[in-house]
Parts: sequence; C-alpha cells; structure tokens
Amino acid sequence: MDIHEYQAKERFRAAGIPVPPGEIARTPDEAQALAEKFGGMTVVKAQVHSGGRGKAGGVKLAKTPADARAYAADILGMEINGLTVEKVLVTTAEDIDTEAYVGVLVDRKKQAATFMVSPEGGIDIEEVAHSNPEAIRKLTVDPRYGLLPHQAYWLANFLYEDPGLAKQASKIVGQLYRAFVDSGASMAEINPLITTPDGKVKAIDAKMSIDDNELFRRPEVAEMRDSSSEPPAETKAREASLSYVKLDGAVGCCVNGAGLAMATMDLVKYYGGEPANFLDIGGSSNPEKVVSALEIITSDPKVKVILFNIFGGITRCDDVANGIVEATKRIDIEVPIVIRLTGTNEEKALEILKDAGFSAYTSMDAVVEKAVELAKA
Amino acid sequence: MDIHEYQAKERFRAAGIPVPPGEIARTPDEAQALAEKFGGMTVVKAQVHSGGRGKAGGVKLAKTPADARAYAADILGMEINGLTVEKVLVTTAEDIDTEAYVGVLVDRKKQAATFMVSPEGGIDIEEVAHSNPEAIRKLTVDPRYGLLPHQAYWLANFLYEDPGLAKQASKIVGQLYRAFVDSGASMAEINPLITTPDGKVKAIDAKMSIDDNELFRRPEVAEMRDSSSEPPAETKAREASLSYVKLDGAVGCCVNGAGLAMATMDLVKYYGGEPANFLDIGGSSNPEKVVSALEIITSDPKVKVILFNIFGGITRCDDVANGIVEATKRIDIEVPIVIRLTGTNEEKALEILKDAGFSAYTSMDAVVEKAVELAKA
Amino acid sequence: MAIFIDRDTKLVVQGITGRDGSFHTRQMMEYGTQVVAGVTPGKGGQTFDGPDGTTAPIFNTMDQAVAETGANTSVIYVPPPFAAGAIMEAVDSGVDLVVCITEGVPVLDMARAHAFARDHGVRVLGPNCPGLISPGKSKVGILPAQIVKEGPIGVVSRSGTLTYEAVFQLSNVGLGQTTCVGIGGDPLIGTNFIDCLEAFENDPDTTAVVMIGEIGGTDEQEAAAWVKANMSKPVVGFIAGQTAPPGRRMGHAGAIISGSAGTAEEKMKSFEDNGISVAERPADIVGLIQDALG
Amino acid sequence: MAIFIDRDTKLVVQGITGRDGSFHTRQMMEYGTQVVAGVTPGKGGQTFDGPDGTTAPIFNTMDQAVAETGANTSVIYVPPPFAAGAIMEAVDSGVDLVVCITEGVPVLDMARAHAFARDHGVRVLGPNCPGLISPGKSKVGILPAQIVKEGPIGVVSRSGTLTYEAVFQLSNVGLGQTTCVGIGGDPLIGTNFIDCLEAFENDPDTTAVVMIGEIGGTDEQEAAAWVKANMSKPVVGFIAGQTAPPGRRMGHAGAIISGSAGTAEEKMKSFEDNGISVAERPADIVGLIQDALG
Repeated sequence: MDIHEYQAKERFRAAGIPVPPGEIARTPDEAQALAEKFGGMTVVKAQVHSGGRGKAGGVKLAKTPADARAYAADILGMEINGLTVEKVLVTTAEDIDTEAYVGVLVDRKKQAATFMVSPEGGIDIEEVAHSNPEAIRKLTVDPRYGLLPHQAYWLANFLYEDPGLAKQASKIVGQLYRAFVDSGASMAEINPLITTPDGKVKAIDAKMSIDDNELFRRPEVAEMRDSSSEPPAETKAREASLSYVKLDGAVGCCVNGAGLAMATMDLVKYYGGEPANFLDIGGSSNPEKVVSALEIITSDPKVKVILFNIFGGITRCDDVANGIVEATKRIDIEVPIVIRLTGTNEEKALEILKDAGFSAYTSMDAVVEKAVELAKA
Repeated sequence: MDIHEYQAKERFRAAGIPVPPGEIARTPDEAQALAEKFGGMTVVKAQVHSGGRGKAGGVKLAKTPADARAYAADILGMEINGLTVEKVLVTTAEDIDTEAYVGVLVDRKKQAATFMVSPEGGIDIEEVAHSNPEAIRKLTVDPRYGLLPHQAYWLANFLYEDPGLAKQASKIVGQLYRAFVDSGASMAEINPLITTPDGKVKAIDAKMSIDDNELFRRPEVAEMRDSSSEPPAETKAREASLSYVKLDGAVGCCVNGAGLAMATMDLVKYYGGEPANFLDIGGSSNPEKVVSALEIITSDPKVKVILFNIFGGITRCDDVANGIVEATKRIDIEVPIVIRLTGTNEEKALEILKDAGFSAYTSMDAVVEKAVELAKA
Repeated sequence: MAIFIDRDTKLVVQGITGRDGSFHTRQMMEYGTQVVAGVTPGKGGQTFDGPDGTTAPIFNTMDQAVAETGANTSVIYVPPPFAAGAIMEAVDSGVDLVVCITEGVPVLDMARAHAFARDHGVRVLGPNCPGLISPGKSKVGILPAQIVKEGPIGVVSRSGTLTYEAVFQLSNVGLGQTTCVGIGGDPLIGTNFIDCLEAFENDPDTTAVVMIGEIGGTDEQEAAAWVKANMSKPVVGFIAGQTAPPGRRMGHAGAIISGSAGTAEEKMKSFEDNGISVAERPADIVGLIQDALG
Repeated sequence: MAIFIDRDTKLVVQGITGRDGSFHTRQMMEYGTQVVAGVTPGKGGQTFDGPDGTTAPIFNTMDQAVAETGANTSVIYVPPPFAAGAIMEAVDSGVDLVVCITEGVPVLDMARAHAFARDHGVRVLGPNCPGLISPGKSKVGILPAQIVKEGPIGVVSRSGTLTYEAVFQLSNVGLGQTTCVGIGGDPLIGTNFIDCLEAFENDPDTTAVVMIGEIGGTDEQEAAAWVKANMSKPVVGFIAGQTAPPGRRMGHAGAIISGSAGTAEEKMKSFEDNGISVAERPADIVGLIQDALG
C-alpha cells in the first residue's frame, strides 16, 4: 500500500526526522490560509499515488499566499496518470544548498532491508544505479542486529564530507530505519534530503510503501489508505479479498491462482487480444466471490467478453461450476461468458456448465482463442 | 544495584505482569490505612536488600488492618542481616494453589540472558539446580533474536500442564524478559509465581538487580537507588567513584586495582590478620581521591592500621606518593599508615614518603606483615 | 529417488486443528504421507483423526512432537501473524525441512525467520507456497495428488495453479515427475530456483527439469546463469506475466515489476542466453521436454 | 614468536583524540607498536602527533582507516555508551583482533557485540581489560612497558595491577615473557583463559604459563580441565579473592561470588585437581615457575 507524501512525512516527523512544516489543503482557500500561516514562500504539491508529479505540473513554488491559492486551484482536480488530485500539501519552501538521496527497501536477494544513499539527490535512484553505480552506497541491514550506529554513520559519510552534516545525516538514517520498521514498510525514501545554507539537513520529500501484510497489526497505518486515489473497482476487489488489477483490453479474465491468471493474460495477447484485467479468485468455489468478481469485471465498459480459466486441484471442478452458475443467475451480464474448467471432476463440471448454457472448454488455448474472437466481434 | 521488591513489582506491572495490588508504608499507621483500603487479608513485607527476610520475621500475614498495623510496628526498624528496615510493602494476600519459579539472569558462559524456570516455587533455585536439576528448565536467549514466542511457551509448558495456565505463564515469561531488558537488569526473578484456585497466574514476589553500567541511560531506574539501605561508607565511596566493600577486620586497605586489592586482603589473612575492607582507588594519583579513601577507611572504628599497596605502572610512583602525602596533610588520622609502593619511579617515591614520615616498603609481603603486626598492637 | 521429500519423510503438521490444516492433513494421509504428529498449542494430548481410522497425536510444542515421534519435516498452516514464529519453532525443533503454506506473512517477519533458519542450517520452503510432492512417495502441502504421476521430470515453480497446468499436461502424455516443488510467490522465500535445480541435477532419477517463473525479482536470471554453469540436464522454462504492467502487484506479493528489473522479457531472454528452452505458452512445455529428451 | 600481537601488528586506535586514547597511543608508539591510524568520528583528515615527530592519520570511520592503512588490529578507548558500537564497527571493518580497554560497558550491549564478533569470526579481547603486550614486539592497551621483558613465559590474567605484580617479579629474576594478556574483569569477555592457554600451547617460544584468576564465574575451572586434557606445558595458577564475601562485587563487574559458584577455594581446588601448581601468595609464583622449568 502506497501512502501519500504528507502521510509519510507524519511518520518521519514522529521518528524525529527534520521535515519542514506542512499541512493538507482540499480547497484553494485552505491552501491560501496555510500559506499565510507559514509565511514566506511555500510549495504546493499534489498528493497522488503516481510518480512524475513535477513534470505533470503538480508541484509549484508559490511566492505569496495568493499564488498558493492560484496554484492549488490549478492542481486540485488535475489528472495525473489517470488519478485525480483531491489534496495538496502546502509546505514551507526551503533554501537548498545540496540535494541527496536516502532510501531503504526490502532487497529480495539479500533477504533484508537495504539502504541506498547517493549525494546526487532529487534523481531516479534506479537510473543512477545503472548509469553511475559509484554514486550510490548500499548497505544491507542484518535483521538480527538491526541498523548499527556505525553503519548509519558510514552511509552518512558517503553523503557529506562536512562532519556536522554527516552527524545530522547519520541520525536521520537511523530515524528513517526506525520509521521504516515501525510502519511495517517495504520501502521508505527521502528524495531529496537537502542541506540548507545555514548547515541544516532536512527531508523535503517523502515516499513510503507499506507491506499489506503488516496492516493487520498496525491499525493506525491501515487508516492511511486513501481509497479515493485508486480505481473504485480495485477498492471493491480488495474488500472482497480478490487480487485485481485493471488493464485496458476487452477480455475480462477470471482465473484461480496468480500464476495461471498471468499466463491467461499472456495467452490472450498471444492470440491477438488484449486482457481487460488481472483477477485471481483464489481456490474458492464460493458463489459470493464469483459474484463480486463478475461485478468488478462488468463494471469496466471496455469488457466485451468474460473468460473463466479454472484449474481444479484440491477444489473439485463441479463445485466451482456450480458456483459460477449460481453467481451468474444473480447478476445480469450482457457480454458472452466462456469457461475453461479442468482437473478433478472435470466431466461432471462441463455438463453442469453446458446445461446452464455456457461454452465450456477443457483446453486453455481453445478457450482463450474463442474469447479473443468474441471480443473482436 | 539491587532494587526493592516493591520497585521490581512496579517494573513488572509496567510490563503487564499480573501483580497483586500493594503499596509502601513507612509507619504502622500507613500500613493500617493501606490494609483498610485493600480490604481482606494482607501481607506486610520488610523492604530490605537482604535474603532470608521470611526467616528473620520480616514477612507477616495480617488478618485485619489492626494486625497489619501491629506487624508493621514490629517489622519497621527491625535489623535484618545488619540492615535496618525503613519501609514495608503492604499487599493483598492471595489464595495460592501452586507455586513456581521463573527467573532470568545474564549467564557468563553462554554470554547471554538465560531463563530458569521450575514448577517448584518459593525455593532457592541454586539449591534446586544442585539437588534436583531435572526440576529446572533452562533457556538461553540469543541476543540476536531476543526471546521468541515459542521459547516462552516452551518454558511455560514446563510449569503447567493446563493449557490455560501455560498460556498465561507464556505471556508472563515474555513480559519478564521485556522488563529485564527495559530495566537494564542483570537478574529478574518471580519467586513464587502462583496459581490461584480460580485459575489465574500471578507474581507475588519480585526481585531485580540492575546492571550499574546501564544506569547512565536509565535515569528512572537510577532513581530507585535506596541509599538508606546501604552502609553510609559505601554510599560515600560510590559518590567518589571508589570501589569499596566493608568487612570486619582491623587492617584498612587502600590499593590500586581490583585484583591487587583482593590479593592484598588475602595476604593480610595469610599473615594472621583480618582486612577491614576492599578498596580500589583506581589508577589515579589525584589527592582528592586519596582523601576520600582515607575518610571512608577511618570512618570504620575497627580500623587499627591503614595499608597502602600501590603498583605504579603507567601512573608514576612519585606522583602517587605526592598524592598520599598531600591527602594525609588534609585530614587527621589517628592510626598508623604503612605504604608499599613499587614500579615506575619507585626510588623517588620512597624518598618522598620517608621525608613525610611514612613507613615505606617495596615488597608487598613485608608491608602486609608490618600492617598485621600494627593492627594487633 | 526424489528431492527434499520421499518415503522416509516423517511429517508434523503445525496448525493441524485449523480448517486448512485438518483438510490438507487428511489429503496428505490419503496420499500416503507419513503424518506422524500435529501441533496446536493448548491441544496437546488430543488425537487427530485421519482417513480410514488412521490417527496422529497432537502436541503443544514442536519440541515435544519431534522428541516423541522422530519427525524430520514440518508443514505450516497457521495464520499469518503466527507463521514466522511457527517457522522459527520448527527450525529450533531439529527437523530438516520446514514447508510454510501460509500466505500473507509480513516480509520483515520473514527476514528474521529466514536468518534464523540459515543460522540453524535448516531448509525452509515458502512461505506462500503450495508445498511439494514426490509422486508415489510423499506429499507435503496442498498440491493436488491426482494430477501427478511418477516419472523422470523435475518441476519447480513460483506459482500454484500454473504448476498444476504444466504437471497435468506432462502427466497426460505419460511424462511423470520425480518431484514437483512450488517455491512460493513471496519476495523472500527460503528455497529458490537454484536450490531446486541443484537438487534435481544431483538426483539420478531426474532426466529433465521444467522451471516456471514469473515477473518480479531476478531469481530466474540467476538460476539461468547457474544452469549454464552447472547443469548437465535439459531445462525448459516458462515465464508468466508478459502482459503485466510495471509497478503493480499481480496477486503474489513477489510478482511485481520494479523499475526495469524483473520483466518477463528480461527473464525469457536470460533463459535463451543460457541454453534454457523457452515455452511461449504453457501448452508448449510438453513438446520442448519431449524434444530435449529426444 | 608471541600470541595475538607481534611485529606485524598494525594498529588503529578508536577514540585516539580522547584523554586516555591520546596518552596511551603515545605510550604504545614509544614502545614501538605500529600505530597506523586513529579513528574519531568528525575528526577525519586530522593528524595525531606521536612522540619524536611521528604521526598517525585520523579517520572518521574504521572502514576508511582499514582501507587506507591495512590495519589488522584495533584498540578501543571510547566511553562506555559507545564502546559496544565501536567493537561492532571494528569487527565489521575486517581487522583480526579488537582490544576493548573501556570499563563500564553495559553487559547486554556486550552480549550483542560478542555475538556479532562470533558471527564475523573476529577475536575480541575484553572489555574492561588492560590489553596485551608481546615484549620487544608490540604493545596494545595500557600495560606498563617498563616492567616486562622478553622471554619464555606466557602470562594470562583477569586483573590489571595484579598482573603487573606477577610480571614484575618474573622480570626481576630474569624470567621474561612471550606475551602478557589481560583478559578483563567483566562477566562477558571475548577471549577467555582457554583461548589464551591454547595459543600459548601452540606458541613454540612459550615454555610455561602463569594464569591469574579471581573469584566469580567458572572460567578458571573450565580452563583447569582444559589444561589437564590438552596442555603439555607447565601452568602455575593464582586466585585472588580468598577473603572476599559472597554476593558483593569486588571492583570488577565479574568478581562476585554468586551462591556457591565462583569461590577462590573452589577454583584453587580445581587447579590442584588438574595438575596446575597453585601459588598461595603472588610472591610464590616465581618459585613455582622456576620449579616447573627445572
């Protein structure tokens, strides 16, 4: 789960990281009031779960409260990568001497939290990792010991030669790790970490992703979820415990298992179609879940056909077939449905489906070819 | 640093361990008032840094508030192993079904915190460890992982067969470890851990020793020191950063280095005398420290002679000699002083001492023999 | 022969009294897996009733279960908040292999649990994996027994149902399996492709290997390099997620393309560069294996 | 030869700019120890001025110090709150030996630091120890150089000044030392008696060993059993604290008799039972060594 910059900054502040003052505005008036309260120049920043805010015009430097108001009016309601901006962060503008990068994420290969720091801030760290790896210092945190003081200091020394700045940065690295762990994060980033002309080190941007699996024990973090910033279909899928990702094609996919679901999408493409979504309904034959899945898929007006691809393993195919038949009775569906069902009790299942008027297949390739054909019709 | 039962119980309560209500009384009236407040039967317990309270009559079961008053009157002011009781803990009396033991201390050999638990509670765990080691289950906590849930449960299962009791005890074991670590303790003990007829597990006695080296970062624990419960000379020594332990003999010892100080005491005994104290003045030649040391030693009326045993290493002997001469000028000392000084610049030092009228030696055996002779005179 | 589990596998089921645990324990017992014990804290002393009058004793702790039954393998069906703890308990108990089926375990919990397992030299499979099956010998986890068949092919996969798809097709043409291993869809897993490939390479009964990867991470690329350097047996590979968008999690916590790393394209290229035959569709796997075996 | 340090020892001093650190660094340089670097965070780039115009560069981190100078040993004079961290930094930097002089380090800090050192295979001496000296070769720590002398006796001790006493007497009768090691007076120490005895046993130049123990713990008893089982060279032992009362800490954090364990009587008996000559007084050590060497 991604959280907004202003939310990540709250977590950072709680961990002691120096973050300039800033608050959220939902209207131009609020933005102006905040700019007046802070005094001096401010920055108005779109709060949206997307990269490239700056390029899209979602970040503006305001000289006066009136400017802040005007920029907020521009930014609120703006669409950035398909997401509507509903909130802006109004924060004081800082004098910037240098910009650096400090980030921590879970490294799959090292199987542990890993820091990356670079004195080149405000950049795409992955790009720097490729183009100029010497500009990055990496450190994997041994989960048995946590981040040790000398490790934080070692990272900080890569950023600043000045002892005073290095000392501040060392503290911030430790605090960032604290915020990362205490938030159950999978990624936390300060980009840029700035120095000011008067020798202070501060975080002026903040990014954090939370491990969804940590949310059950961190209700205060779970509350940070902003459903307004994701497609309604994805919200509904999450609430129904379905894995769903919206795409652009016409073939609505409903599959059991994530790997098979991806392979199904790929096969749609292979046969010349475009998948409308990724959707894993899991191992359940529960009609409720199938109903939710169908509602989500059909809420996408681009969908021209619905494709079920079910591999019955422990779950018996006839149970799943009954679930599908039951579910389709409960909701009106105007697009054709094709179904592939194989595995345990497959013959029984195919009969049930045919009796209910569905096209039933046992071969994955056959059903996908059919679905693509129907989508083009 | 040992802390009192009531203080250990405060730490335990803060960690969530179920401890029956109890408060401190300094007068019989206060004890009666507390017994009235708690209602029912109470226990009046001497708060003193000594084992064997119970045998000495320092723990009494009071049926009524009047009883509590009477027992408090008996116990307050009582001497237990040379220490005067100044406070009693008044606590509710619990119905006891079974008694068990749960303790954790730093094990030198394993180099880590180690739990010992036994279903035989209210006992001397060291005695059980010798007489019936099978009645004890031990577990060393890997400092890299801390106490893991299954380890706490494994210990708890050794105490109770009943799943409900084991579950409670498992939680308490975890909380005890938390209290131990958060207090910077070197030892924490619940003895006994009881079960009540209604199936509750509770800690009705508590013991904790704090690692002196942790106190600098735990002011709230450092404040628990009760100087009234130690000999004034030891308080003074601690404040002067001297290691001092009072003993019963007549030869006051003033030595640089803990090992040499112990060896000096042993040699006093070897030559037929008895040491009055252990005292390590460290590597300093600072007259202030020597003054404090002399004041502490001479405050003991049993002392008949003062013996300096100094090995000059990095510190030069002449510096130390000057320190001793300077210090003895500042305070009146009525007992003879004999001094052994050897090592760097020893000749110069011996001259300084002889000029100031002291018996000066270079051999440890010679000076100790002389001191024992003077103590017997 | 087979890898990781065989007829000597003596299994403890952690969370045996739960809904999933009890269901799959019966399935495993039916298949012939030696389920020697179950563990559910607080239910020690009770007995688990398996199919056809078989039973397994239940213990409070793994320590007791292993001491009393000589178990050498454990499988975990406990809920996510307790799964990492259950892994560490199993590791501590002295078993050789711990299979964690549970999905949704916090990743930082797993960082600690994997470190603990490494420190103790114990193999963990998973978490968030379907387990493994050595046809005709033993089944540990949730893989459907009816689709497998004894034979010479090793199968290793990050996915569940996609594995069934591949195994089903292999079995249908008579190509049975030595062992099918689901290594799991999480970002931090205990046993990776290389571990399995190495075991298959060393298993005299395995003649060829099917390796099913997906987007996210670089495990497949490292495995491909390992295959080229160390593997004498033919390997056929498939990657799911060619149409997955970057930055989105595709069901599995580990199936996410971050930046330029972990795309299906990159993985398939790496397979090709290292001599692994790449199946474009799941349906192509069988043909490629048949080609490889001549 | 000698143990642990010799002419090849290249030393970094952690806390070189502090009062104790700078004083003892000069002493070590005067003795001829190769002090190749110092570390004080924030003072990197400065230079430490040693005796007779010698200097040593100062770095911010151990990492830099080792990379730039090829140091293989570190000695620590930083205050107690930072000592365990300094040990871990040194361990991480790639040196082979870390000597911690600092007294007053919290014991739970040391439990972690010792675990870290074990994980990295690095030897720690101390904390709360006087260090060690290989006469004529190298000195690391605070032992007074003027009392030692080159020769064939190994000395290992938990105490500081009591060691000086013994070494002084040995030197006075011409019995020089291969290495004198102060293992420290804390309850948790990185290098114990057995480690030193084993090193002395393997050192061809050492012909006999003096071992000075004290009350508290059971290190001496374990060492005695080890001597009987493994040691061909004669060992003379002394134990301080025969008159110490139980339950009281005698200066050193580790010098405390807990219950029946750790009394001087028990340790002396253990020495006798395992063929170690026991000196009743420090003054007897020399005679016993002379007897042992014939």
